[in-house]
Amino acid sequence: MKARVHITPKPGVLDPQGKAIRDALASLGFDGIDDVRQGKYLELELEESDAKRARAAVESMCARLLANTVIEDYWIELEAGQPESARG
Amino acid sequence: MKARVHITPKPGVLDPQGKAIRDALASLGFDGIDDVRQGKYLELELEESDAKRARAAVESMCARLLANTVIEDYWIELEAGQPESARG
Amino acid sequence: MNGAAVTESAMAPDPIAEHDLSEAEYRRAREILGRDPNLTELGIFAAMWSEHCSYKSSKKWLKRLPTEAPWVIQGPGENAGVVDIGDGQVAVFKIESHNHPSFIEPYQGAATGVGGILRDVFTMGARPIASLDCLRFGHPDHPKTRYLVAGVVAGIGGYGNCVGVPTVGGECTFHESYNGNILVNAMTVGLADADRIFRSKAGGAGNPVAYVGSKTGRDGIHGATMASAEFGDAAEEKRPTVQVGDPFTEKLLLEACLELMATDAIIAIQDMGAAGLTSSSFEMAGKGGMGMELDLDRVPRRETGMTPHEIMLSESQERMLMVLRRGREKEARRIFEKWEIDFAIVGRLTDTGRMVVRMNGDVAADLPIAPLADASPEYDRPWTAAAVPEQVKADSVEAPEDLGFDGVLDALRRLLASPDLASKRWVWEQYDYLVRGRTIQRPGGDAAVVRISGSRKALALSADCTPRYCAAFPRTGGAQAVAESWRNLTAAGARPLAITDCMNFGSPERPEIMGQFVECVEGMREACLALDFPVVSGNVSFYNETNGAAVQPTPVVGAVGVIDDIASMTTIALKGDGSALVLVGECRGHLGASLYLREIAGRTNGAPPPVDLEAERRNGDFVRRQISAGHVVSCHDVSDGGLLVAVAEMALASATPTGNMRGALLHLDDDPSPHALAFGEDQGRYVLEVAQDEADALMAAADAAGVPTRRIGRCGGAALTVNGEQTISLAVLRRNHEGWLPSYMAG
Amino acid sequence: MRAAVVIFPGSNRDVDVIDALAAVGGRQPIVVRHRDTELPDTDLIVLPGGFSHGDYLRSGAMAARAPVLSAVSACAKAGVPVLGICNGFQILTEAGLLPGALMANRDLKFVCRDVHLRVERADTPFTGRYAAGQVIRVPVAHHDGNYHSDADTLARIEGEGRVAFRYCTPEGHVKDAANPNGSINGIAGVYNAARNVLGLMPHPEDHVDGAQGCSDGRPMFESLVEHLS
Ligand SMILES: Nc1ncnc2c1ncn2[C@@H]1O[C@H](COP(=O)(O)OP(=O)(O)O)[C@@H](O)[C@H]1O
Ligand SMILES: [Mg+2]
Repeated sequence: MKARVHITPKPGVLDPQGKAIRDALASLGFDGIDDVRQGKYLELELEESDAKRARAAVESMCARLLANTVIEDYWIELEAGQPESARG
Repeated sequence: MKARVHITPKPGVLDPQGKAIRDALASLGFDGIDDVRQGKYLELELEESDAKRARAAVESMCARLLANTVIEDYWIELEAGQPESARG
Repeated sequence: MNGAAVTESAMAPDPIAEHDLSEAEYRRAREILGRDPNLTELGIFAAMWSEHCSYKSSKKWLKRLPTEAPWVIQGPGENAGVVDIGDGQVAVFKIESHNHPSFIEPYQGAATGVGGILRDVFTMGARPIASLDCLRFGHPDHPKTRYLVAGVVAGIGGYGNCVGVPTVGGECTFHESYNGNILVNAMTVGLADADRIFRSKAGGAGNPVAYVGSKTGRDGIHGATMASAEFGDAAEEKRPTVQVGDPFTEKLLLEACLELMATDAIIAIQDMGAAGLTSSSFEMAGKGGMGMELDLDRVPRRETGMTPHEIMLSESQERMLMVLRRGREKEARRIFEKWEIDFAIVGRLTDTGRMVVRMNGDVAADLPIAPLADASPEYDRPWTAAAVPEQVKADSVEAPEDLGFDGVLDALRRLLASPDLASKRWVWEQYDYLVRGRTIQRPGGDAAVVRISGSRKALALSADCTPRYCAAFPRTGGAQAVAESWRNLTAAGARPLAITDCMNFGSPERPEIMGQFVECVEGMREACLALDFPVVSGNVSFYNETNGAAVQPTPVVGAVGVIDDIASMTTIALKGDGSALVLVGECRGHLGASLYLREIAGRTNGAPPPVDLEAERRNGDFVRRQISAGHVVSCHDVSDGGLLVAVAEMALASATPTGNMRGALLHLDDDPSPHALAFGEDQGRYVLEVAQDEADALMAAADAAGVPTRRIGRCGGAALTVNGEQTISLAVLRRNHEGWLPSYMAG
Repeated sequence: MRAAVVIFPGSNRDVDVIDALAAVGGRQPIVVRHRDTELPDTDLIVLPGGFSHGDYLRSGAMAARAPVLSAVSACAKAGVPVLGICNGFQILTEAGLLPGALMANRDLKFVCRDVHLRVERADTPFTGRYAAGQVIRVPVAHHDGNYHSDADTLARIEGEGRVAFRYCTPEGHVKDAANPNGSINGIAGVYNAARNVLGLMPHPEDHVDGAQGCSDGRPMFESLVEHLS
């Protein structure tokens, strides 16, 4: 089973990367961009095939290592045939 | 309209970060992870409300700046009510 | 021949062309084998005989470079050169290019360039203690330049900073000839004990061959992508040829290798650079006159379905091949496991003189080693001599006033803000130039200086080339590059020891380019001989051209010297108030091919300044003696931009943390003209700051040694003043000098 | 002074701090590795700079989960001084021994240069040899030194006087222009509540010897020696 993890800066936390990207896009002539936020995206290939157990495991990976909850939010999607998109 | 862009290392391109994350997860006792790939995730808040034009614009941003197509793949999702998930 | 290989070659449309072998080379390969090579073998021939691995176009000329001196322990031919620095220690160093990959993918290209040169040095058993980077970019107005500068600099920093080797110096200049072909040259210097140097000559049939480091992927496999049986349709997608660097693995590999090197388990070691497993295995076996068997099934891989061809030619980074002493495998494995690095025994040495590569129970390649390793082609390519350029007479070059500027000092301001002379602080502040705590002269001076812990000694390092001189007249340009690097070391108070060189040129198949190469080498040879400054390692990078437009000839010289006591090191920063400024060397006001001519007068013609090697040596030896005798307060050589630029750089370098600077009051004659004296680029010169009451004695000593000197003024004030009339504030100069690159990069 | 230096895979300013401790303390520190679960009997624990685990994922994140951190944490609770420099600071925040987080520098580039720091207080084990308000010059060399914490935490550490150093001008003014990375309130280093744990981004260990151009970092090590003797 494949897990997709999104890690984004918490609302209110400065995101210099996002800002730099917006500025760079503007200087290339892309107007009409109100905001850019940059986060991380992880794809984990898991041996686990049970969605519930897989989600619990990835949840714990996020809490213990993958995200720094002082500054980051995360959400998890599991992909086993049809994509999920609930926020974890 | 919100655009979500995923940028991932092309298949076959070394992903040292993904490898290190997998190793770190294993040493925390998370077994059964076959592979981890790390990519970037961007959320763009666009003024454009037409999905077709928005996609074309973001497509061009990816090609020109956001992704390094020598080593990275990308895909774009537009979020205007219901999420899309086609590869760009 | 095995089945897989037959299938592969049957599928390749034109394997010979794809592998970039000439018809003659292909015939030669057939003769050697007595049959048609299979695809894997063909790939091996092509790699071993590539310009990059075989030096087939340059060999004949490189042999002309002097490589010996009593202090040279290892000259060219190993992964890096080795020189004795006394007390049982040696400096190990080399420079290498990563031009093409950096143009394609600036961050990763530059990063992996740093990774490669670090491995060359620690393969020899040395701990890397410093790196330098020489960068040439296209015209600042070219649409790709900014992006390439940003990526290359970030890549060099990203790799070197992470591994923890300080990047202490380099060069960064711009010229339109690099628009389609930037140059990224990286140099690393390491430190080792003289009795613990490792080489690549294998010996002892039956000894195991170990593979250590990252797993092998399809990175950087040369040639157009070849459809293989395993990949079929899925492989239509162009396979990546860009390598991605993993500095973290490099750091672990470095520590693990050095730990194993403290034992005597290693017989030979070679990093997997260009042509990866192929060149490393052939080189080790070839040097020892041995044979080798490789079992590719045991090679750690990170991708599935790799063919023998791919495994043999992969250029995945952070890998090494070693021949171990039989019975020491366990010990070695334990060390690599401790550092969490892959370790696999992938073969053994034989005494057959043949390379036998097996995979899946088949023989994938079976080749004689010597004819590939030693008997590679050597070309005597036709070359044409460069035309002798016209002399530009000093009095034919307009004064700034005639050009509509407010005089010499305004021209100075503009020169200091020109791309080639502007401060490169924006670059070096992205590099960790301090890690390890031993950097005692930071970027910004003539030479970087890195202290050797536990002693009073230090190494001085510099990297130099003036491509516009090489373009104007290659022989002079080649000599000048060597002389300037020697001068930079001297100016820091160091005794120059030896150089490494990185020869960046266009296509050697064009006689005029080959001529540039040949004549640069000849010029370098003359300078090396005159200055006792041998070449101990180097690298040739040809084919730096796009659509028939070649880069300016760029033979970069990386130089290493030793300072015996750091107490007698000098820096370029002015220090005293009222102390005398003395110019060493003759002033003729040579403006041909100068920066003044290009940046102010808007012309690029003329002969480069002549390099009088005897005077160079005499002047430099004199300066060094005066420095070690303690008579010199500060010292700067005169190079790009000439005398006034040199003095301005000394004043700017004197800035205290609060921004205070020491100025100077100068006197410039009318002969030939103030601007020719100010901006002429005559060689072999230094500006010395000397205490007033020691200046006469120093000048008398110079006279006795046949060294011309003249007083050009004294330190003082917070401005530069010329002939008591024109004045420019240092703050203004500083803003101009420091401002150009950051504001350029800000777009 | 018996000091232990904790080394992670990818640490690279270990030699700098080992040299500094040996030069000032007169005794070679003990080296401890990331997988060790116990620390030797020691007066001081130092987490040096570098790129532990390549700083992949997030600076210091993987190192903060290494077995040795439990031991470091136990010592910290017992009052042993713990000094985290640069990557060491990042590790201590990731491990929760110090508040806040270190994000990418404001201008997204690695920065290596001398900065000026205002010493906020001189009554801690690390700063006894400085004067409160003193300005010192030390280098920074990092990509992720942009200190951040949420408003409540910030108010707390400010209120409790837990800011150790702030980036400032040579004259001691805390200003944006003197801040190399965008850290909130110019924070270059923070203490834990008991002030026996200090994390800072700059490198006092690279300014201990005149040959390095400046020795403003040396009093930090002298302070520790004095405190521990
Ligand atoms: N790419 C670079 N990386 C590091 N340092 C650099 C780089 N480019 C220039 N520098 C530094 O800037 C200073 C001036 O460079 P340069 O004009 O080439 O010196 P010189 O004329 O003495 O050879 C030197 O100290 C050099 O090391
Ligand atoms: Mg110089």
